[in-house]
Amino acid sequence: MRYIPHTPDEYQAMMDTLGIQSVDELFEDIPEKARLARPLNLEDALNEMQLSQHLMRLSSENINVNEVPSFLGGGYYDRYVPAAVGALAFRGEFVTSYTPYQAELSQGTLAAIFEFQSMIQSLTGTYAAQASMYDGASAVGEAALLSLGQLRRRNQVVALRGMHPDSLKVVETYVNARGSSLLVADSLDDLEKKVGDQTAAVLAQYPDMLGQVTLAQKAIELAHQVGALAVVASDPVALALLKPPGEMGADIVVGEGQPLGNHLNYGGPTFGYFAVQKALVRKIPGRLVGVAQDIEGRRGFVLTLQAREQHIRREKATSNICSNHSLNALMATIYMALVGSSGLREVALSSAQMAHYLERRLGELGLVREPSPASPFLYEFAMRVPGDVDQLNRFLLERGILGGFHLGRFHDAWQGLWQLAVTERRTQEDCDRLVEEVKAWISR
Amino acid sequence: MRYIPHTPDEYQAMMDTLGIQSVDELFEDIPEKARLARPLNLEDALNEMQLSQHLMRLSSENINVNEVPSFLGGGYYDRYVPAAVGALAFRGEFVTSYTPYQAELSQGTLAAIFEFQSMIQSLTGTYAAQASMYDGASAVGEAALLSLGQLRRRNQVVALRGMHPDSLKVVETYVNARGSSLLVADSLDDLEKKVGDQTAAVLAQYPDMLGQVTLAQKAIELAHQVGALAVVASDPVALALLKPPGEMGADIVVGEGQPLGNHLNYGGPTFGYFAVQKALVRKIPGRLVGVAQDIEGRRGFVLTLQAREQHIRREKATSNICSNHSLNALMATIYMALVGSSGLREVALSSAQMAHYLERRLGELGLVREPSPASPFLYEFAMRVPGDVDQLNRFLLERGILGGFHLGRFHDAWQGLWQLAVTERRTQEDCDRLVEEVKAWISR
Amino acid sequence: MDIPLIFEKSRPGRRGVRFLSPESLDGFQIEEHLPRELIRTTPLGLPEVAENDVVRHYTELSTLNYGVDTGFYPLGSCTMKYNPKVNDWAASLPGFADVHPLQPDTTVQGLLKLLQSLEDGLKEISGMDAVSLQPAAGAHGELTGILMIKAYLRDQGEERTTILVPDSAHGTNPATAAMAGFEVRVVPSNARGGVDVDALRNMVDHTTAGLMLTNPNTLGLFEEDILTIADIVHQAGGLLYYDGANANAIMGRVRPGDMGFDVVHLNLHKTFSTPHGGGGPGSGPVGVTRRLEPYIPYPRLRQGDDGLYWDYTPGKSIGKVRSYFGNVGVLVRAYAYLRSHGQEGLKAVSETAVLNANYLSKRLADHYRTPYDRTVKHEFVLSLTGQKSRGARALDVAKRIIDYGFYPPTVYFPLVVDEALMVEPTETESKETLDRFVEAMETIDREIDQQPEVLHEAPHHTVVRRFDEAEAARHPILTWQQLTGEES
Amino acid sequence: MDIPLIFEKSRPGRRGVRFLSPESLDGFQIEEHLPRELIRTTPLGLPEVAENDVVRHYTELSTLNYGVDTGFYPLGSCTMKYNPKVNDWAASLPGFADVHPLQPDTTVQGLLKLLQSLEDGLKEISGMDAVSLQPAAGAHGELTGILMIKAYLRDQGEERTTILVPDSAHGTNPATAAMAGFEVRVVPSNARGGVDVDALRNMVDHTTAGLMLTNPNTLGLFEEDILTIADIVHQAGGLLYYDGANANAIMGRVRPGDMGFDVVHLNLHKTFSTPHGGGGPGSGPVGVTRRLEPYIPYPRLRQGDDGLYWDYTPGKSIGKVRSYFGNVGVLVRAYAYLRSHGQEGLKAVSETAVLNANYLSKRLADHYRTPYDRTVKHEFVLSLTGQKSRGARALDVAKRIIDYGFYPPTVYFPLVVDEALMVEPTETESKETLDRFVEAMETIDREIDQQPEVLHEAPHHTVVRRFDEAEAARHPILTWQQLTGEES
Ligand SMILES: Cc1ncc(COP(=O)(O)O)c(C=O)c1O
Ligand SMILES: Cc1ncc(COP(=O)(O)O)c(C=O)c1O
Repeated sequence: MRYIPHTPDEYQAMMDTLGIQSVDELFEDIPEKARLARPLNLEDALNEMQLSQHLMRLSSENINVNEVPSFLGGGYYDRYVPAAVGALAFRGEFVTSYTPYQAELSQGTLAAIFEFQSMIQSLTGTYAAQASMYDGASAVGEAALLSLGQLRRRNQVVALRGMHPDSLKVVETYVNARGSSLLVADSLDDLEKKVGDQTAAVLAQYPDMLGQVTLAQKAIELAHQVGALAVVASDPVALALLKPPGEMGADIVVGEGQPLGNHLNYGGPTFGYFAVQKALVRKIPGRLVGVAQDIEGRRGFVLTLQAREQHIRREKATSNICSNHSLNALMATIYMALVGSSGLREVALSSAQMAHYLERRLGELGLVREPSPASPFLYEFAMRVPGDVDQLNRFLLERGILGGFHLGRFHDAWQGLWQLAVTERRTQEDCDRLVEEVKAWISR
Repeated sequence: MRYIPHTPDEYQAMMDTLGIQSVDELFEDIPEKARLARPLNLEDALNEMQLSQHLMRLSSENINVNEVPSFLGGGYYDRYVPAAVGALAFRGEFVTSYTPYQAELSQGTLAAIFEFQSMIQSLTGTYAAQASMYDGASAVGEAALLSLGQLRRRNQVVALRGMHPDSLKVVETYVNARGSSLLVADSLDDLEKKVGDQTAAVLAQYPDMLGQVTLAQKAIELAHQVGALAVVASDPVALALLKPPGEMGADIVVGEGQPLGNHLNYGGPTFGYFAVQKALVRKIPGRLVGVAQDIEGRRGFVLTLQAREQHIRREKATSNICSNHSLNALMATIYMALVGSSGLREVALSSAQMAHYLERRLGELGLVREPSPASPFLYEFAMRVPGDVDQLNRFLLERGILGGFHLGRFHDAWQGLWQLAVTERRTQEDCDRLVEEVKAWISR
Repeated sequence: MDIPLIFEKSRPGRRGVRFLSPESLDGFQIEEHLPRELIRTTPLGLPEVAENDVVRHYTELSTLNYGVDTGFYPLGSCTMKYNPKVNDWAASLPGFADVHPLQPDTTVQGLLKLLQSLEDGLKEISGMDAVSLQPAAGAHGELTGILMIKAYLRDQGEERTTILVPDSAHGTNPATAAMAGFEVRVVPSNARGGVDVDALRNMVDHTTAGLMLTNPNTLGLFEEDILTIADIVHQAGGLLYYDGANANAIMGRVRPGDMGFDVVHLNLHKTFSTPHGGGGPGSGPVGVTRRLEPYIPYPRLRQGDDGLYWDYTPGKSIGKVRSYFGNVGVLVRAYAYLRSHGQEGLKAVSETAVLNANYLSKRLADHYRTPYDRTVKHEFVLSLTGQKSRGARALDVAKRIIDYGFYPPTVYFPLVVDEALMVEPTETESKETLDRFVEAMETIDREIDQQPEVLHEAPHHTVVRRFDEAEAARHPILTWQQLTGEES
Repeated sequence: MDIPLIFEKSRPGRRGVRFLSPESLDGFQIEEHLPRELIRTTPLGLPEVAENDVVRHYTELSTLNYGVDTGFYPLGSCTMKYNPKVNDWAASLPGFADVHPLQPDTTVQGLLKLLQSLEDGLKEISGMDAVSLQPAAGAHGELTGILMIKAYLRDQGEERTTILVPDSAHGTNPATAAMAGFEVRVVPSNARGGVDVDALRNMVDHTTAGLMLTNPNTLGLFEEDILTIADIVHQAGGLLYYDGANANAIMGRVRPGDMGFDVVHLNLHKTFSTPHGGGGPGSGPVGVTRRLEPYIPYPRLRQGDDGLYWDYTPGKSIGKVRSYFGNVGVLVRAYAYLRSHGQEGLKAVSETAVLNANYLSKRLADHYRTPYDRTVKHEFVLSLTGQKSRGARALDVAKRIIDYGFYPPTVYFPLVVDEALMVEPTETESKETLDRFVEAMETIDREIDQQPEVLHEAPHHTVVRRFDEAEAARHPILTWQQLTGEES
């Protein structure tokens, strides 16, 4: 069979050692009533060649972002992933290893995680970061749980509406599980009303779904005013230009890490990051790597502060995370090393430049930016479309463009809003083509 | 600049060490008259992201054999290359190393070449093989040169017409260079007439361009009758089913190695192999790897019998080959290890099965196999098409099929002959589609 | 040699991959578009290195790692089987890897078909009626499943508050129950390593929401009383949760659904051979029986007139547990694995995994105590109490195994076995590899008496040796800034 | 540890990648289609191993290798610069890698455009009028070029029989000339390491077909008298051949065409950063001036009405030197390199390569003799006669360098320098790498006096140490069959 090395002789020799005639004997401890008496009803096996042809066909039945310009964003961006990222991260010793339990055989993974923690700490302006979460949404969820665990008498978290709806949904699932609740505030005023002595955390996304960057600072202050923790979720690439949330006073900074050297993968696997101020280090969920000395005095790295984790705390745990998204974090680490501080700034800046160009051109066509044409943004923004956004997107798709996302599909108050993201991969030609087609659609 | 690590400070420090103000000073030994006084006239540099987009576009402007079924062969076949081949062969330590001059740091490459030599020796039924040649055609060329070098009084080599025309051309170029000549025999009878006391080598391809497998044995005998060396060029996959040329008495067995785990690469890089009987080992061109013991008694591998090579023989050399196609040979080695003896047989057998099916179906349409409908073949054959082959191929291409090759483009006597190759990647559906379209074309 | 860090290679002004040149910014100034106080002034702190530096550094780091591609990795509970290269290749195809999660469903039909087939396959293998591919890992699947149980019970008007977990359970099981707001009660094991049925019978009551079970359990033993256990829990009004970490033992032989489980998660990064990547990503799809289906996370994949689409109707769903649809790149690999095997192949996988474990266990039993004298499934636990009394702890033996070229088995888990060494060979290891491992283990056992210090100080031939982990935890240094004292 | 071989992992009946199952052959019997005497009866002799075995074996072998990705590789004459990963990625695109050479030209227009642009770029860089991409390596380019010279002269009615080659030349130069049927005459070097112009003047005559020259030469020195040399050869009726192995020194500064060369080959696997793959594949395009263009190998790429096409008209062409069109996969990488740099980039490459070499040479000169007191270009040669008299040969120093983590420079070449160590740092190495190398070299120099045996027995920390190469050549064992005594 496919990946089984055993020859018939070896099977026989092993059964002889065990004194059995058939492997069936090894399954006799399964109650007869439970045993499966028929073959599993599965599609026939394919050999590798057939499989590869089958998968190439399935793959080609999807439109990919290398074929058509895309203006989709919302936390996942078709940024350029340098070739060296894959060439290195896919080396077998990285890919086929487990969580680095035995430090002596895992220094590659451990050192890379330590680098990752350092880079995230520095980008976010916090004290420390852990090894990775599943994704941005679950990272926000865990941040909410951490807060509720910290402030045990409180049972609410309050989020600003501009947070990614999936993050809100996950927070809701997570906090409801422990009997707490999530309130969503539609504005800073609303937030001010909703926070109080039950608030364990205020959650804000920076920049948010509408591209807004100005709300986070105030949200952090409101959190602290009521004694809650301030949690900020950030696109890490945006932090190349924006004041880091840690410096603004956020207690926890989390986010979706995909924009750092990860392919879109239709949403996963990517990774979430999780960084905290010093006071919360021993509360951080998931793996942490620290520096250690070996018996010969050499510097190396180990999993540390494990007393936080599920395998030690068991029924006292606040997070159950075990496997994380280490390989995706490795890709991000290699990406950040490759592009460096200057490269990451260039990525963000060239995206912003083209985004502002596009926004101006679309404005000339009569599309109006929300929440206000004057609010600052980086490389993602929302515009009100004169007409049916879904229809516009279909029109564009027929012309080979993946248009922006219709935010109304996420939230009713956002009906008619078109979320446009511009990455460094978009050329002026791409933007001009979009503008031309929007114009054609408007005057159809 | 792109891959240069130097910072401005470092440039300065290095210039200070040298006591120069500008790197220009390092180029002052170039005669002023010869210096280039203008910038090179080259296209502007692209950053990696732009480059990757540009190359993806150029790539997509070609039809590749994953998109459409192909019936092209002629020594290069779209065989399935298992994923593990690339995953292993592209590891940086293999890819970025030079010829293994320092054995202590090159055991990976050396051991793999030793394995390659062993596998080729065994497939071909000879005594030994060397590390690789550029391709099959130049391997035949070098075999002709070896023969002329062995039998110094003789100045002709005679080839059977069924050899790949590119191989014939290369042999011609190579032997003409030293004042010898190539004769091409159209049949065994003709060969018998052409060989004589001037013949240093008889060259035969097995299977040949028309798919024939029955001529090689006789060609070998004719060679030996006149005291010449017998050189057989073989598709290595065919040798999974066919009696190996070495066993038939061939003195030198060479061939194009592409079918063993190499992508088509539009013809290169692939590799040539070169195997000989015992008497010729010290005459073999190119690198040879042998077993050696280190000072602690460990078994390892070294480049050996280097006295044969250009860097020792210099003006006395008969071959100038230095770099070879090591990485391609590595891919072949990994491929042969992965598929093993049984897998290689399966590859050849399933190709042959489908080829015979296709041949029968096409025969039913009135196409006639040449040189004779009765001559045995494996998975490549030639048929006479009732009409213009080029037109037929255009017709097929419009319908998304890469039809067979029109042999008339290589050789006038082959006008109207359609060379069809069937690999294990061709399904019955592919063959049926071809048959249907040929039928449609005939009755158009 | 200290283990190197990329930061140490940084030189101010050195550059790796560049993007647009400053000129191409065409005078664009971020200062004109952002309020001054929101503009970053602190350095980003990323290393400044050339591409060559990066390639050499991570190439070197990789060689400091041990993976399945390096050698035998019998890490119990982790199913470190061979990870097929073709599956990695598949996941990197542009139609899978370069697809945005917000693309219209019509533009991703190939992918949706794949996901649908995978759902169907997992349903059949687990014996469940519906599957969600959303959870990102085993623990995530557990949370999803336990929340579905909670939601279901609540809809039945039952506010049940406790989850039962055997003492042999993996840490994520109790942690999950706690995270889901349940009180955890620990069920003791019996002398045969299974759930103590009598104790269980005494523990279930009207507060019992369910029992979480791994079967075969973490001792590698099949719960022979599983049908009774299921009855007890169901009769008490609770549900049965199946932790599928050990499903590599049972494919084609028995299905969680047929054992009486109501919710199942599968670890695709174990049973379905997707690589573990030094800690993840994994994927933990959850299957449920019909009555729990309404609670599955949304969106759900459905067949419409124009093909497959994501149905975002929440209904009674517990909501979302992560963004978008799941770890699609992992799911592609799992699908490739499924299609590479078919029913015969998967059955052979489990049979061979079990044969390998029994063979290895039997061969090691001469020197190491196997605490339960039973047929095991895909893994087994040794209890090194004998070795301990002769002067070598399980950890010492594990570290010494490294010197023989293998990755050590899991140590000190499950907690119910003293000095536990938990060995899972998997089906992709050959007899001669197992024999080599036995030889090493026998030699190590002899070494305990002959030269115990060799074990205490092991490993000897690694790039680093044992670490002072206690000190590392006492004064944690978690970032480069902290290491260099530049911390803010 | 003996270096392992895949054959040692073979077990009869074990299988790796499978293709069609026997049933799917539908009763097809090869015996019915081939004469009995042509059917293979001997075993194929390939190893019988599982995919996991293959992956582990070649993963392990790779770690026994040292590449540019591992570290500093100052192998003189080989230009072991960083090999960009994006270029490898490009070559693997299906539109380049999975294209059959017999496809109609209309189906490969993207590739033909790429090849055309590369030809144009190489023409501009070398100062030639036409380029052939066909030759597979440097030596292959040499043969192609020398045959063109021969054909050209013959067409001029001249049967010239000798080729001049400097004594410092690479072995392929004289070997090429011999292979092309010429007699080789060796031109001595002068005291400054260049061609002895007076000697040359005396050597040229009516038999002189041409002179083969590397410039900068293999000593890393620019031939200051190149214009005079060209004159002498041309006036004698001969042509000038440029071995472009050292072109990394001169891009954007001087062009072979402007120095008077008539034929040029470039080593794309050196100057254009395509990886050397443990010995190849390389690519050795050849450029010629107008008068030699008719002799270029065919087919030639031409612009037609429907796009680019291959023109198979032989005309006066020397014919073919290999099948089809060249090492296209390598050419794609070289094109990517060209487009990544542009003129400024390539100029910076050469400038930095030369700066690095001079810096390193200067810093080493305190301890190692630099036989020519001149500015060098991209590489330089040390003469370890001083070290030899103190008890360590160049080989000993080279082997000791391994212990310091570097690949050794080229040894004992060029032949004109005693105890030569030929060092080529390339432009992709940083100052601190060069400084570390200097430090190691200084330490080694001290070791000669302090503990010479450390050098004689070096390397010490490698997986294997010095081999008995003489014995290996005396009784060559070239295959597994010979090793196991099963040879036929
Ligand atoms: C028995 C068992 N349950 C649960 C888990 C948790 O799975 P994951 O790490 O994918 O979250 C594991 C992983 O080791 C396990 O072995
Ligand atoms: C100066 C010189 N000429 C020619 C060659 C031969 O090139 P290739 O190995 O590509 O055939 C080399 C390669 O080392 C060289 O250094």
